[in-house]
Amino acid sequence: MKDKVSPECKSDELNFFDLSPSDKCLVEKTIQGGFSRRDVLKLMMVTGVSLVTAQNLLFTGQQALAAMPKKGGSVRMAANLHGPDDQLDPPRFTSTIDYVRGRAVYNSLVQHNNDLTTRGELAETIEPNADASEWTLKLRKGVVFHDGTPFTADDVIYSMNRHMGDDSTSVVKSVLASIQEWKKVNSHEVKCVLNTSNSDLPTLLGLYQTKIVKNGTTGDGIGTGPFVLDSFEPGVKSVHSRNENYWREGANLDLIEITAITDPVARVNALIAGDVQLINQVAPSAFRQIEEADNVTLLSTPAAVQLGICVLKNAEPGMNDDFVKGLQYIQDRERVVKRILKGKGTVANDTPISIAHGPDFCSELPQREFDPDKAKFHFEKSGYSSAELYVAPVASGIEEVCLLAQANCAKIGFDLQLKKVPTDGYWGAVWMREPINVVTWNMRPTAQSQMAIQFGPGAEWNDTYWNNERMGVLLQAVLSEIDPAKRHEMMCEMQTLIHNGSGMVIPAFTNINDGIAANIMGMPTVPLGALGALEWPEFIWLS
Amino acid sequence: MNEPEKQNVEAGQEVLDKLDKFDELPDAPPKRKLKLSWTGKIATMIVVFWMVIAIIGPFIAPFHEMDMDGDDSFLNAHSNEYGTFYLGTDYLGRDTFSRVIWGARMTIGISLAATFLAYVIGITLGIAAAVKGGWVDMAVSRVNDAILALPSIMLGLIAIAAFGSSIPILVIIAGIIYASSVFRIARALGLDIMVQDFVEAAKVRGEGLWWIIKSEVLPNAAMPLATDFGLRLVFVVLFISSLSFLGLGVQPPQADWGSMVRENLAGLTYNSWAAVWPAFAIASFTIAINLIVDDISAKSGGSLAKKMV
Amino acid sequence: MNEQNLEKLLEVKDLRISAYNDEKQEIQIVKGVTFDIHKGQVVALIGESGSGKTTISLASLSYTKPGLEFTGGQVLLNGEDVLTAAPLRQRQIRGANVAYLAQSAAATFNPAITINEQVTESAVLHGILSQEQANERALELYHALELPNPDRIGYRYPHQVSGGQLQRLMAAMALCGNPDLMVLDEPTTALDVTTQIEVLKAFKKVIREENSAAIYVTHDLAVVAQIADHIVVLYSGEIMEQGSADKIINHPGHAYTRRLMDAVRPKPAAGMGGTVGAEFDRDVPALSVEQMTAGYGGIVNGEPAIPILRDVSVEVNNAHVVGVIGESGCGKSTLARVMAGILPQASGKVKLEDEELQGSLNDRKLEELQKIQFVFQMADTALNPKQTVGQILGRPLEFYRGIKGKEKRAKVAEILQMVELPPEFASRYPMELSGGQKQRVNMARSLAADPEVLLCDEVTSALDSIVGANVIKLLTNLRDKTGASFVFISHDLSTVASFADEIVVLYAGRVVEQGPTDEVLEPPFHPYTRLLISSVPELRIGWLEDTMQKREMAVGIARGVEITAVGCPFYNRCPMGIDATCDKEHPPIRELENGHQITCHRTVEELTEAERETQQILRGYEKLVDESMKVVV
Amino acid sequence: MMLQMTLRRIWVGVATMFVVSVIVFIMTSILPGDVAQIVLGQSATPETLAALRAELGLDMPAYLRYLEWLGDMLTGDLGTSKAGGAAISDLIGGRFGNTMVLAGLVAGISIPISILLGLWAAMHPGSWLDRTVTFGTLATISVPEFFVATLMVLILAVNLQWLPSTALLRDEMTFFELLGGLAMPIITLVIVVSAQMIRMTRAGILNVMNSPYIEMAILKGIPRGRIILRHALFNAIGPIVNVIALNLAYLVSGVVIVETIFSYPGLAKLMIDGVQTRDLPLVQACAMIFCGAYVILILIADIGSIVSNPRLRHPK
Repeated sequence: MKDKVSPECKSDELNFFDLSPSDKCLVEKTIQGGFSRRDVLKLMMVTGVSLVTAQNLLFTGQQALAAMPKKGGSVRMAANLHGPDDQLDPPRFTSTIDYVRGRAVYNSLVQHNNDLTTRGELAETIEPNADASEWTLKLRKGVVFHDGTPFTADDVIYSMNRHMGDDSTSVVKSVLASIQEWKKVNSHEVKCVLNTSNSDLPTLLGLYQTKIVKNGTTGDGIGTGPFVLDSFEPGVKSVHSRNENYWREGANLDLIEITAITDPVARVNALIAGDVQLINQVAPSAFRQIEEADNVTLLSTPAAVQLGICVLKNAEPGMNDDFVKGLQYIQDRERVVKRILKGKGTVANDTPISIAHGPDFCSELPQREFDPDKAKFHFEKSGYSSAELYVAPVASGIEEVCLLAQANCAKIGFDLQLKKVPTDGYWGAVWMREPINVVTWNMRPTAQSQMAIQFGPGAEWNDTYWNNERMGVLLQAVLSEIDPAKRHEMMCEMQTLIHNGSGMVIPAFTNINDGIAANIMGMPTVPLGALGALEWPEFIWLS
Repeated sequence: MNEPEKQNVEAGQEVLDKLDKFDELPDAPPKRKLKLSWTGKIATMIVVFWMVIAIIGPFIAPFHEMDMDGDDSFLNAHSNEYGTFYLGTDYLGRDTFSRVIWGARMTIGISLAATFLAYVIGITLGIAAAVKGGWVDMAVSRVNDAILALPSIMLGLIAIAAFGSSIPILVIIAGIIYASSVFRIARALGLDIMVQDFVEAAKVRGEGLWWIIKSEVLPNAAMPLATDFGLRLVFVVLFISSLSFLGLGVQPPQADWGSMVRENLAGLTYNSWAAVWPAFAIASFTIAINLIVDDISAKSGGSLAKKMV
Repeated sequence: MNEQNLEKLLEVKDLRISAYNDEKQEIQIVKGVTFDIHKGQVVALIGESGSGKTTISLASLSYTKPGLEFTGGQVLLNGEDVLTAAPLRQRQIRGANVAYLAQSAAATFNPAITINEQVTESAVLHGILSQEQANERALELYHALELPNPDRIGYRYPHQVSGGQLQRLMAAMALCGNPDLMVLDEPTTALDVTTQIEVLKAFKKVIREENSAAIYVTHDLAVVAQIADHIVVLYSGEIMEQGSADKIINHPGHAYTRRLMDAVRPKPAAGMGGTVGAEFDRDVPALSVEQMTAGYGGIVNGEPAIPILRDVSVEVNNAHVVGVIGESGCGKSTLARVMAGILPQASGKVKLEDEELQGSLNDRKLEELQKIQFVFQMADTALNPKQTVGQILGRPLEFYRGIKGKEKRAKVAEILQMVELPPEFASRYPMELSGGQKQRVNMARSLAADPEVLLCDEVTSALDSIVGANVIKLLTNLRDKTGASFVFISHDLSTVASFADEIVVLYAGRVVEQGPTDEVLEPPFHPYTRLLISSVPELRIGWLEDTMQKREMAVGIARGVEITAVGCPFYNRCPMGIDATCDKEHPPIRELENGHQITCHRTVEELTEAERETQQILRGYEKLVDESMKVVV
Repeated sequence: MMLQMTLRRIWVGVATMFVVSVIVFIMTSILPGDVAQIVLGQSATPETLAALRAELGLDMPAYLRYLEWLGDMLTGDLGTSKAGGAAISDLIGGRFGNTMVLAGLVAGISIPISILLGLWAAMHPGSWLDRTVTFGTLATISVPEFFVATLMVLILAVNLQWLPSTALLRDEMTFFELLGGLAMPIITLVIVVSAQMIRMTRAGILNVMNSPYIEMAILKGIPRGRIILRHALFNAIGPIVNVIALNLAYLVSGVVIVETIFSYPGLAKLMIDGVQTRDLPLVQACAMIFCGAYVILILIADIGSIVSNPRLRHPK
């Protein structure tokens, strides 16, 4: 399968292997020499590398140094949310804490790399047919579940089928809708038949929810993963110890404890006080606190996590394009990134695609700037002088974005009222229902899936009800397009359509901001989710 | 009779005259007016100050509560082209000073309104339960117990999730929740006032229930109930702020002291005072109120206790 | 007796005590009082409320009520000025040297602590006695004070014993530590006459035995006459006159003292009853009760769970005053409450003129309510402290007669005149009035309804003698002016006798005797009536002694009242009870001339005879007693 | 007497619990969204919702679900969490212990402190000490508890590193480790609850200080200490125990903020989570526990005031 990331377009994401030998050795030395990572970062900043890159560099560096990881030790991770609905049943995974537990206990068929390419995990190889409408997966042999039963094709078929069928309650049911059926070829080979051609299938098999459970079980915590489940109390914590007969080299840590601290301030304090070693969802207001502390690092991974305001196109006032324009022009994007996200983010152009998507990002599309006069003009043209925006703190920074917009609207005499509602019940009662609401989306591994899920005509979660036939055609076509140039053209056209036509107002992408103890090494940085998309349990070690 | 006795009699005579005019000494000195101790006076000044701020605040505040004009968040006092930030900026670079001033209206407004509501509801039901008794008392008391037994934060959470968190809703919720404790007191008071002779006298006269409540019971229950007012008020302020802890409470960007403390907690680590000022405001206001109440309901027990050796 | 050669225990020299109002103005409460107390002497401070007598007495413990201050003079106890003593020393003086007996024992005993602990605690804490000694001491005091089952009473709690007993226990509390001086503050005022005698007797006995000095604070000269050696007469913080009991009682110099003596009502006797002008006569009684039984708790076929009154029949003729007399707990208040409809009767009838009234006041018609007015016993609690006199008096006018605004104000003034209060009182609050004034307002409220029958429940018993006397005078005038009937309830026979036309004697919920005042107060008496009459203290030194003698022969009345279903309730206290009859059968009603009834097994002849004997023996004793008195002096 | 009133109280308690369950049910049913919606969150689709609702039995009418719950409840079956599928008894079990431990420790420390300070203040009314206590308590009452808590964490855990910033418990903890681990929440809560109890103790005592029998005690030359402890306290105990009871009830059910800040797995937080996930059986279970605790505590308080009051103890 094709490598989607070519070096030139990852210009700002310098890779460890591109370093000169001397730099290499500097990094190695510093890392081994137990310098605090802040020293290293400072050092590199001096050499004019952006902090983002520098950190990235550092992590890739560590991965390169995975040659000499230390065994032993234990870490405690504190997620941002947990509750009685905590799960060990992959199809029902909805929160970071579920994902990380799944990552520790189970394996997927496919695994993501830092650069968003994929590699086989339980599947040794994944081969598409000519039009990528049928895929053959060769499964790893000699893999056993924690209870000793060997892993076979049946487990795969069973696990994957749970995402299909009418009575399936899988969270990703509709994402995997393109899969028609799973066929068992032999004990260690399966076929996946699609109802359309899809060259991105592997990425779908690497979702948090597509973990392989033992045939016939529903998430009792018995998987093939790097850690064995010792104890699990929903809403409290789970403890996992290393799986000694793991099918590959295996985890370095002896023990991991996974819990959550829901109060953001308390979470950061716990990290600095050393009570936990990994936290996700660091609020911008706490960046400085972490950066100033010696024993911890802020791990900020650039990603396409959009802070979006959905204006429904099928209702007042969204039907009116000028209104949407007004709302888009009043976004002070630079300020959002600089002030609200404290620089840990990137300006967005009212499209869901960011530079993190690599070549599919349309850099040609002119950036929409903060322009109160244009906004005023459009608002007046639209005939609206006030509107009500439903806000829930679904992503850190979103509320502040709205506050800033409100303040700026006020300055041009437009009354943007904020209606704050609780997060619980938001997705059911507000999102896609109230005429103006906020949204955030985890980054999808490909630009196509990112746009398909949100802007595909008639798509399940087309959250601005903007249905554009051309969009649908392109989304389908791009999947079978091989030529990079043409493909990029299509991508650009789609982003332009969204940029001009849709009801989405996306002022910025926020980085994924996590805090980790300084002595944690080998931290993966897959930008698909918090803490390297939770790939860490198997790979990190303590220096 | 001899001289001294005569004088005696004369002396006695004027006493007699006095007596014929029913010159009996009152059992108690004439009704005492409200006298405030020095703490009480200071407290009153503080409360008045905040009241004034609450009214004129928005007009004197250098910034609007939603302006993010500070150079950066969690800065200490500085000034820039927009103006001077006397107390520094909050987590969004808004002027803490202005927001404290704006917050006065919100906080004091909501808490007073809610507390009054609580008293209206609590007293009405409490007295009703005490006077009517029987199943009315039973029913109201049980519901009351239920509200007391359930954590107030949860009740608030549910109500807000259900009805949204507009200011009227907040007032109503807080009012209902804290009515339950007022109810307890009002009912107890009602019970022992109802057995007083003067109430019985009214009954013998054939007075209606409503008249008895309004002119016999309520006037006598007023003072004891007032003594509890201060604490209630504090609890309401804290309740609103604890809602803001769960991400509810008043609507942004409106400033209320409790939420301001909450929002800016992170700043404490950069020794930013953005969270301290509103906390101080809450404390000063509520303490002042309580000092006044303590003064009004000064326990004469104190005076007797002072005679202990 | 001559006091000079006795050494002085307490010297009060030019004592001055003041209060300060909000404007920091000084209000003198005690204006330079000087008197001495000698060892073994009982000094009475006599005066009305507001005379400062209690304040002065407390000065001997170097204590003032909160709000008062010593502003001058000295109080020397054994030569030591207690006012200037160090706080700790003052604490020692209190309880150890000077002990205090408060007016209302019920309030001054701590409800949460056993009696014995409270009695002994002071003595033990001051290190005068060990706990064991204290207990013994307490025990002998209980015996000395003739308390019922003295061995066990110490383990009980205050609410478990009667008022009279508490009063005596308080004496024990004071005496336990052998104080040099006792301060008795109105210790018998709140008690029934019969009980009062017991308590007085006990006090006098122990004081004599312990040979301890005492300050006796009261407003009742008759009581003072029995117990005091030396009397100090006070009015509004000043001494009017002082001298030996004999001098003050028998040769009062000061007019105010005479005034006090006039207020002491003569011993109830025939010929005191009022007479009613014929113009008010009507053929039907204004209010009548027939065969009425009442009480508390559930009613089962006319029998309440806790019966208070049993088939009582009373007639209140128009413009007549019916006095209802009896000890506390005999049901006299209940009678009034039934009449008023506050407590519905269990069986029997209540009639206004001749139509029958509903039991509960909720079912009575407004004009019925208006015609029967109830005057509550305690003016303090019966008046809403949050309403002005004007409001209080205005309400019935408006409520019953729809009088409003200007007219109302005028009428209120008029009514105030009627009860002899200045009109400007309309703007005052009850707490700004004296006890007597409150009581007048209390009555005025009922008058405002312009009723036919007034039910007065113990309206004078909480008042000083003079004030009380004035109130009675007022009532008489009102009766003559308005022609309303009165039901006058009191435990004080002499008060009732002084203006009732008819008297009803209640005992344990039954009428034992009733009839015209003159008849009832004249032999033959029902044994209980006899007891009541002889219990009324006389303004005569030595009266207590000979009554004591009478007691001895007339069987102690200390025995508790029992409400019995069968037989005569008075049986267990009756000097002439007939075994196997009085306790078994209900006594018959013996009809005498003009409506006089006695309910007793004894025949009228027997009763008359008994009375004659009593008188003889009594005369004998009076001689003896005179002897004994001479010996004492 | 005592028995009667105890029985009556229990009866009333049961009634209260029933009322609570109804109220909770009604309230939770007016909330927007149901378990299914919450669980599936952003990625819900009509089909998956329908499927999940069917699976959780949310498709039957509300009152039936309530009756079902009531039935199970009465048979001692708390049911299973709609959101997580775990047995509610398991969810609650450990947390109930935690809550009790915390409440117990806090009560053990704060009650003696409060009563002592309250008495001391009452013993010297108007003294500087009295004023400090009154003022201090007011100050602590009137500052939000999350402010107190966070300040504590910053000082004691982050800067001084003396205490752990969170109360993350391990199963194999000794009592003293536990004490250390819980130090922060304990300190915070002690500060929060003591204030009110101190005020009430003081007020309660001073209230009794009006009575004639106190004046009598003074006139008997009883020392200050004994007057307060023997004469006043015994008569003031009723209201005091009442306030203590209410505060304990608060410690059981109302400490969600402290539990959140120190991520201490207790019941209060669980109930809030339950509400936020619309997990009716779970919420009901918690509600029942809280109400039970409340009823029991009030009962104890009443018995306490009876025992302290001879009039009720030995009726005539």
